[in-house]
Amino acid sequence: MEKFKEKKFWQKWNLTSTEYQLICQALNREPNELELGIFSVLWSEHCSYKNSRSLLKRLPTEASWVVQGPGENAGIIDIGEEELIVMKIESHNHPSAVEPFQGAATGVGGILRDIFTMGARPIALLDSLRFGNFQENLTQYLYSGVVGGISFYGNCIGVPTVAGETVFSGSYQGNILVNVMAVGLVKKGEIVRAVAKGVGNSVILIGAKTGRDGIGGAAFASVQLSEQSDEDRPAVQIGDPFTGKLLLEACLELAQFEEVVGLQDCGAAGLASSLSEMAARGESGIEVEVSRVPQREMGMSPFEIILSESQERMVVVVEKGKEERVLNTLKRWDLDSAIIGKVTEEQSFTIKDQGRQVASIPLPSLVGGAPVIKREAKRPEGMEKVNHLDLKEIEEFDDYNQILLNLLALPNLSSKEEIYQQYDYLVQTNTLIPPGDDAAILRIKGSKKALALTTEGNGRYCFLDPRQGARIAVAEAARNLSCKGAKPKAVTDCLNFGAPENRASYWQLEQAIEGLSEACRFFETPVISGNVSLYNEKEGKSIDPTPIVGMVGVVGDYRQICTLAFKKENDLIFLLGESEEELGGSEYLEVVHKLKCGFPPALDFAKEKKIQNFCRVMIEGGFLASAHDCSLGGLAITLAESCLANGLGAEVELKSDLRSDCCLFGETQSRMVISISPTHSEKFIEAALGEGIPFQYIGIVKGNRLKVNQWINLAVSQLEKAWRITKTG
Amino acid sequence: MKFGVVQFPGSNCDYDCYYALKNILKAPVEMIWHKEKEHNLKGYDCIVLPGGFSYGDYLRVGAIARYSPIMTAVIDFALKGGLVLGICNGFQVLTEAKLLPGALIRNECLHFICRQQTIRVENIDTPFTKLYHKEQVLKIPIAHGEGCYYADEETISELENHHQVLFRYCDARGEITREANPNGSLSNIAGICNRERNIVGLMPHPERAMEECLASLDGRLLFESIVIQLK
Amino acid sequence: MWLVKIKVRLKKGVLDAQGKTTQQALLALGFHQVKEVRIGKLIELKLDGESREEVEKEVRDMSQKLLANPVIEDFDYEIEAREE
Amino acid sequence: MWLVKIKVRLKKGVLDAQGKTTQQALLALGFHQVKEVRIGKLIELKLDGESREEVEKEVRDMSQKLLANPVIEDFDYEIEAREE
Ligand SMILES: Nc1ncnc2c1ncn2[C@@H]1O[C@H](COP(=O)(O)OP(=O)(O)O)[C@@H](O)[C@H]1O
Ligand SMILES: [Mg+2]
Repeated sequence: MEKFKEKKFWQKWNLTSTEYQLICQALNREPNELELGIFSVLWSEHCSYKNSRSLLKRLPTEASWVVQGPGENAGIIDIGEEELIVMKIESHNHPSAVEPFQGAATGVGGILRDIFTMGARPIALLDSLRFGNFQENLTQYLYSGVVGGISFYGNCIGVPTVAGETVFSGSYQGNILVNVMAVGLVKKGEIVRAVAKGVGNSVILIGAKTGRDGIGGAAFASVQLSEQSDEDRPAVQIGDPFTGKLLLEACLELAQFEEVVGLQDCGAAGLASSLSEMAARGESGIEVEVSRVPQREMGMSPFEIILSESQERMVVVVEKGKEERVLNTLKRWDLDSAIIGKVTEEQSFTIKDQGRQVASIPLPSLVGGAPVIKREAKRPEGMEKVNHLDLKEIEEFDDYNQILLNLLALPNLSSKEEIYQQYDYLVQTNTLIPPGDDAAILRIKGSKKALALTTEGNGRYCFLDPRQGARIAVAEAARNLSCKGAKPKAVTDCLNFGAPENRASYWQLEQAIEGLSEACRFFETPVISGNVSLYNEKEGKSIDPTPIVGMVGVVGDYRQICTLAFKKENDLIFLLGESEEELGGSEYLEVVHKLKCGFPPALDFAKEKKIQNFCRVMIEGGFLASAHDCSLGGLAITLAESCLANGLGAEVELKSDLRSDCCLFGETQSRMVISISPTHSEKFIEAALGEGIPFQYIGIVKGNRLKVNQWINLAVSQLEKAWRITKTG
Repeated sequence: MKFGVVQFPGSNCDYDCYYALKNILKAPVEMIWHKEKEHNLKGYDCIVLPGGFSYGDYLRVGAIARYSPIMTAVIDFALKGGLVLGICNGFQVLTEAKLLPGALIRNECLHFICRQQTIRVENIDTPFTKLYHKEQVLKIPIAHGEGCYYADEETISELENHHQVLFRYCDARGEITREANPNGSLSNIAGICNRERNIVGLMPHPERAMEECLASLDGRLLFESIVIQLK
Repeated sequence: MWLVKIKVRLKKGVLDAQGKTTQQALLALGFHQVKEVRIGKLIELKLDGESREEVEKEVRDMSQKLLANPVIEDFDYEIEAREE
Repeated sequence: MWLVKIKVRLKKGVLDAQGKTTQQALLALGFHQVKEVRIGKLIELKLDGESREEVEKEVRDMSQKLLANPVIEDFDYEIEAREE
């Protein structure tokens, strides 16, 4: 044992000497290699949240409709009529950088297991993706791989991928983001918990056989990528969506069995984390016999078996003596299974190899015992300069036709059809609003209700002001839902940041969490689950801080929803909200003027909420023909998108004292473009005036050209040609 | 009259078909488990092989499902004249089982495509298409990675001669064009039947086009045709 | 123990979209000498058997039944005896 | 003209879900002698080249760059000269 100490063996496992000492204290001796490996993965940032835990406490997590907040595999809300919604988002950034196809595929598999482990049937996937410079060959390779991997897994397992985001920006060069969110449905009273309890109860491992895949993967996700990462390649896991599908169906059957005490997926850190976390939740212990674990390869060591991240495996705890029905069900689904251990009274994680004890770790220290690290936050140097923007120095133009066409052809603003066509977004036959709109809407069969789902996040805003950027992400997610007719209900967040040791990154993390907290409180959308991904850097350079907000909303009657497409000639077009002279952080400023500076747009929570509520009420009343959130690219892009969806033109006249570029491309918050049939307009105006909603009549749906003042006059077919440009070379 | 929907391991449109038949058409329907070797399909009038990824689409789409235990009974049922409908993966299984000619290979663009698709009804002289009218243009979604229909020249001309091509990919106006072909299928073939006209396979998903709220009702008449035939 | 390599290829005349795309990608990468690319499957089996004849019969049989689809594919195979 | 056969296989230890499922299917069909199935790719190229050495260098290069995924796959190849 001394040899570990001498060689600072713990460093290889990303543990500090303080942590090593704590481990020795907990064990009352030095750990052996297996024990050290287990501590290493469970105390990694990925599993323990040691760097972020203290900050995450600030997030609001409660509301009367929250059934399960953070702490289980996924969060749960109650939407009435005995229906519960389960949701969670997770990152698979580092594995996807090394092997984009398998990295993204196993990301999908992993997040789906988090949902069905609770007894819920997965009904939707969303993917929030960030890639580097679009022109780079590497980006093209990563992009096709990631989209292919999501398509491969999601389609095969039969869960529709209904929404997401794809952003290309130099900031993610070398460190892409692959965040996947999953949503499930379960009846009240049918939730399964991920616990191990009841002394003597059997611990059964089910699903795929265990191989040498991805050993140390959790620890790997918690270190920066370096040139050396290419050497770490065996840490890649392979996804098998077919086995995933069998596992899903089998688990949903098991969830109905009285004798099933707990169910837990094997995710990061494999059996080490799933067994110890289950036992810790149940305030029990677990004893496992590794030789009973079904193995794919010969001669695996206990270390490899316990830390393997082989995919498509779950652990189920079953009442002693009642294993048969469970084992028969698994056989029916052609899944391997084996009783590998039992629940013990003593709260320790004991591992045996053919009867010989090879590890014994007190659980309270292993799970939740990682020392909380309080980091120092410091605003990055040079923010004054970054935030400086003097519009007087920015050239205005007379003609914006070419600029609009150029913007529409940008990978960040062009049609994402090429991506979502690769996803089966219709399977399960619930998709009322498919990808391509502000949010996806899914009906719930057997009920009048529908769900609205979206993900949002703007790294550039967060780079300029992480707190404001995070606030906007929440507001915008809520606006996406509201303008489809849904009431925002809850959030799951994925925090993608640089290394916490870097004080500037830590400051960004702290600020963003503050912003999320404020906004989620205000919009009454508690954070019910989430994920933290730190160390998103390449060669010491951190990505733009990117908190991703996944949000779910509820529609009372699935027939009262609204899409973004203009519907009919002569419908009247209104702008809800008011435009300000804001260009800071806009796509336009970065692309046309090559400036990534200024402050992100202002945001008035109260005004935002009022406009959202009004829009929702108007949709519920059946007044609106279309509604579209005004966001990236500004009003011009918003109008173009509403035209493109049905091939209808619009004649728009903006009366404003603002600069032309601000009118067209500024990204002022709290705005929506709506269209209304002339027969409804009077009622609408009356209501808006009555509620004190800022609005402006800006034009009508007409012909096949988009005209905006004297600035823009283009055929919709021209817009379409630019917008439908393909992203793969 | 009773429908049976076969569940292979990896089927994922089984419940969608079941729901469409039971809740929308209000037709009697039951699920049939793939392992039922002894099943003789007595009491069933129409067997549906649903979409999905049976056996993960591993080795070759439909190839392994074709040998699943229930298929002995399905083949027997089909050869005795029972109505069999294969949708998407189900179509692939039917070609592998040689109940329908040809094969479905990888989409020409190499990736999976999910989208609303227009198809043209080519023949209404089958129990599955009798309620459509000839050359009717339908909007029915597709969702597949391997839907490119292939058969040798002789087989194709036999299909044409015997009016076995039931649906072709077309544009919104009903023109059969290269651009309207999503996957490279020969002669834009989207669906066919056997010579006896009791076995049909198609790549588009009619069960996804059965309700107002799902953007199209055009799939309904296919199932309603079967119901009327069986009444 | 026998080691069998079964090569499954798309028949001539059947569109090999993957081969075509791969060829284009190779050309784009500067491999201009490439005149044709065909992509098939390589199925490697380990199996027991008394004699080469018996193994060959089995391999033929399983290829015809399952491993290749004669409508679109051809196959051939190599059989090697392996110590063990 | 050269004819090159590149065999791309999953690395040892990498899960071969396709092979495993195919093996089970073969067993179910009564081919009980089958002990293991691995499924890989067979890429056949025709290409120009002055010498075997040159061709070999190119083939290696394109396999590493495009045809095989070094993270999870290995490759080997055979090169044959062809009259034409
Ligand atoms: N940013 C966050 N906001 C809220 N909850 C979080 C966040 N990150 C993680 N959590 C919660 O912490 C718990 C542990 O997360 P994680 O380790 O990612 O779950 P799992 O083990 O299922 O992968 C989960 O309940 C998760 O929802
Ligand atoms: Mg989990």
